[in-house]
Amino acid sequence: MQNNFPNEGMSVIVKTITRFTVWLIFLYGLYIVIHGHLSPGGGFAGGVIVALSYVHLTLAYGKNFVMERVNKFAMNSIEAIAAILIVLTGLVGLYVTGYFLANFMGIGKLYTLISAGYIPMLNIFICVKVGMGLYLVFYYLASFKPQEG
Amino acid sequence: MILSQFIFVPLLAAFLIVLVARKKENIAAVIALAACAWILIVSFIAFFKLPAHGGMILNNTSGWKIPYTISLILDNLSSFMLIVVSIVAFFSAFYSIQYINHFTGKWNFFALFMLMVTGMNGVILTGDFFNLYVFMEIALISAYALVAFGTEAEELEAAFKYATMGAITSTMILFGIGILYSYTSTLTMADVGLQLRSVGTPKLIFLVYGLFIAGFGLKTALVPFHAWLPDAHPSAPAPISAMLSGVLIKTLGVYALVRIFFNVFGAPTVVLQILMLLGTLSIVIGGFLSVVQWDFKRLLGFSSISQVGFIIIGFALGTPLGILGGILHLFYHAIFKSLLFLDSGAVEYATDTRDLRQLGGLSKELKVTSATTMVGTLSISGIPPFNGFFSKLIIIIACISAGQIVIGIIAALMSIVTLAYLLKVQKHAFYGKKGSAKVLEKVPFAMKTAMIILAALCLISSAIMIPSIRKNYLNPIVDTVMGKTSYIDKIEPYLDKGSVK
Amino acid sequence: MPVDIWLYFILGFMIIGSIACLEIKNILSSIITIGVVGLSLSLAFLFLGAPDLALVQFVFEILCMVILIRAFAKRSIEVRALQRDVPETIIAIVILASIFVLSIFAFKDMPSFGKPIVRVAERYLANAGVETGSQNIVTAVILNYRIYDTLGEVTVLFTAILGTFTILRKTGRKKRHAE
Amino acid sequence: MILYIMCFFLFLVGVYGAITKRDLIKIILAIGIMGYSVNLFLVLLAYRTGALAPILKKGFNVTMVDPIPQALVLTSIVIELGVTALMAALAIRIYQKYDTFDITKIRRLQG
Repeated sequence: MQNNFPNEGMSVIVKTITRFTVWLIFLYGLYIVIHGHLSPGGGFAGGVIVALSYVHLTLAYGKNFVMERVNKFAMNSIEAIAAILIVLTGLVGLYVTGYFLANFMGIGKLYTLISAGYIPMLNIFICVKVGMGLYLVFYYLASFKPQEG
Repeated sequence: MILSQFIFVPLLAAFLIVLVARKKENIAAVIALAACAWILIVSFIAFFKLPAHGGMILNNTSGWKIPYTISLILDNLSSFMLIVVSIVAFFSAFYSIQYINHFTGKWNFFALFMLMVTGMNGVILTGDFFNLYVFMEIALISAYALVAFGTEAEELEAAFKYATMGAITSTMILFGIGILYSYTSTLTMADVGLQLRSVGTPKLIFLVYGLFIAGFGLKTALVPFHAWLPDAHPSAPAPISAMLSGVLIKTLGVYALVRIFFNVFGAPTVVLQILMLLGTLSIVIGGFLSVVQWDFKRLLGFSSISQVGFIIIGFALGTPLGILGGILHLFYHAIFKSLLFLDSGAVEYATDTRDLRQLGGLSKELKVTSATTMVGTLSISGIPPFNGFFSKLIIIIACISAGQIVIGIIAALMSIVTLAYLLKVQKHAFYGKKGSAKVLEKVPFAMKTAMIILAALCLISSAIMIPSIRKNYLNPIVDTVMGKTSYIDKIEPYLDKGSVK
Repeated sequence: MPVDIWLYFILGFMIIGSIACLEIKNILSSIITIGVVGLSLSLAFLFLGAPDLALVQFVFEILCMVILIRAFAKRSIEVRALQRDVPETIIAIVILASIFVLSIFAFKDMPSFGKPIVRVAERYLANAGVETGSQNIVTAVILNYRIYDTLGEVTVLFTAILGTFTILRKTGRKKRHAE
Repeated sequence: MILYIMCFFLFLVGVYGAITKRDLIKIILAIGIMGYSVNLFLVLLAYRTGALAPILKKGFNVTMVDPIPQALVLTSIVIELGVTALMAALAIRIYQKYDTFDITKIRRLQG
């Protein structure tokens, strides 16, 4: 990755290690989300871990490095879309079964990855929503300049 | 089926506003208004469909039966509250279309507004203790953010104060819910009541009462817990002040208190006496403090404390007449207090100040505002034939017939004080000699319309007192509250009592 | 060692940590202390058979600490001499102490630790696997039986995030042009 | 029972901090402490002696702890984070306006 802001963030050692660990953290977050119905964890924990991987990158490389690669506006939109999808899941449940937010998918076989009806899907939506939202909160709170405005 | 609309329509509206309206801010107002109109219509449909369902509609979510899931419950009281919330929300949203032009971040405003409506609808409809807490937090968090919407120093400070107190007492409520859970091993309100019936009342329940009175009492702004209200309500933008004073303190406070203490705990005498005391204190302290205020909105804020005291003593009397008075005053106060807050917003919009010492002689330039404020003043201070007269009269008569003559006399005297402080507003803002503040801008169309319709409602809503309407529509509501734990009996058939496989 | 002995230690540590956090002058130390309290809470969750919560508490605590340190630590390095109102503090302590003493009587009615009344949850424990297909029963509860709560929870987070953006706008009010 | 009382004591420590401290950040932290105590209280209610975490294992039939309070605590942790973030935002804006976190110097509103 080309770094246009080499002077921001922490030292070279931290940056080099970050380059490896950030992916590990990110993948661990995804693992937690996908196995939410099998092992401890789920959308919220996984979402926060995904957000933390971004926070990790921001702390090591400085915020401009990250902001060059991700779009705040798009992140906000994705967050809203994930939230809408959760409500729409509820509406599909209402349409199919007559109960708001009811499970409308097959339960599948217990103890397997593809099972538990809509739970894995909702976990993914929640992870996207929580991850995007919390990273943006961190970004705004940490980069708020009291001198402006 | 019909009940989940009250949740997902405003929720989808809020999410859509964030998704769509960030670049084109005018769409936000359209979406918000459409959602509010939808809820208003559905709330009336639900109200008139209710008798056909035997006075109770219960929708389970997620396809299981209570107590294994959360149910949305509509009975006479909640259906009535939904109508009050929808009316005030619709007119506040309509008013905001043009009012909010003085602020930046229109889409933030409407999204938070819709989330607040979602939270209140959720609190009204829920049949589950923990769910009540969750939706209360939605309404409160959006309220904190909206109080600080103008991001001026005073507004931020008021919001911080509100957030601190709100967070402390919400935690207290959660603690109370935990204690109840440990004792009954269920969270469904009706089931909790049922379990408490079978095990009797332990000492622990008094701790729960204390935690709940502190928790919901703060949201109602009863007197020892009122410190946040006179800061928070004036700091918010005017339509939000109307929402906060008009419906938020009533849904999160009065409604929750009534639902929990009357319908679940069966109106224990201790609690009624405490509420009576706090209500009387609120009437007196709120009334006298509002006389000395010079800030238009702050005066109205203290007045809200006083008027909520009337509602609370109505309910705390525990007689059918008192409860009728409480319900009526809740409805009427929602209308005329939101009208008065909208008026104060119009004055601020036009002159950029709300300090009564700088205002004066506005009645010629702001004709509509002046006239509607007059209607609001007459209503709130109980001049016939405006609506406030009937509710206050009923509360005072109920006090006397229940033997609480002292409280009746205090209530009667304090409604004269109400007239006094609102005449002060009339004298210093609209009549009298011209002040230093000039009218910089005309009050725009949408704001005027909302104010005129609410003023008309002040008169029209007196029609509820016509005996036939009262018998058909108000008495079932009173019966819901008076029936106390009959709420539990009505829900009991829906409870899944199947044994574990 | 039985679980409750561990919990006495952890809770005692949390109480001491909380008091320390409130009384330390330096704000950075305060935030770090509360982080330690939060992490010991996560440990307590592990002892109590709640690995889900331990994980969530752990990651939320880290995020919370990072946010608080980034937001506050730089801005309040100056040592603030906080003079305190002695009478006010004493009144507060007296009131809270009396509430505490009264509550001790009330807590005698609680079911004793380790032997809760489990009524509704018994069905979740017995049937959740068959009814929802989820191996993790906590997930089954939050995402199937009580999913309406989770919808509310997502909304709370959404509201808080939106509120944060709203409050951090550069300017709140527009200047009046026509004057 | 002593554990519950200790939990309530922790709660009161939080209340004490929130109502007597003069520093906006300390108030936020005190509210956090109250949140911890309530969460711990709820999970203490769920514990059954000798029980395991509520995760099914193939072929084993063991007693498990009560999952409902755990579900509630999960929700409540998220809500607390939301409140903390919002209050932090408010505190930063107040700092920008007044240049201090000390509420004795802020108090522009009376009452």
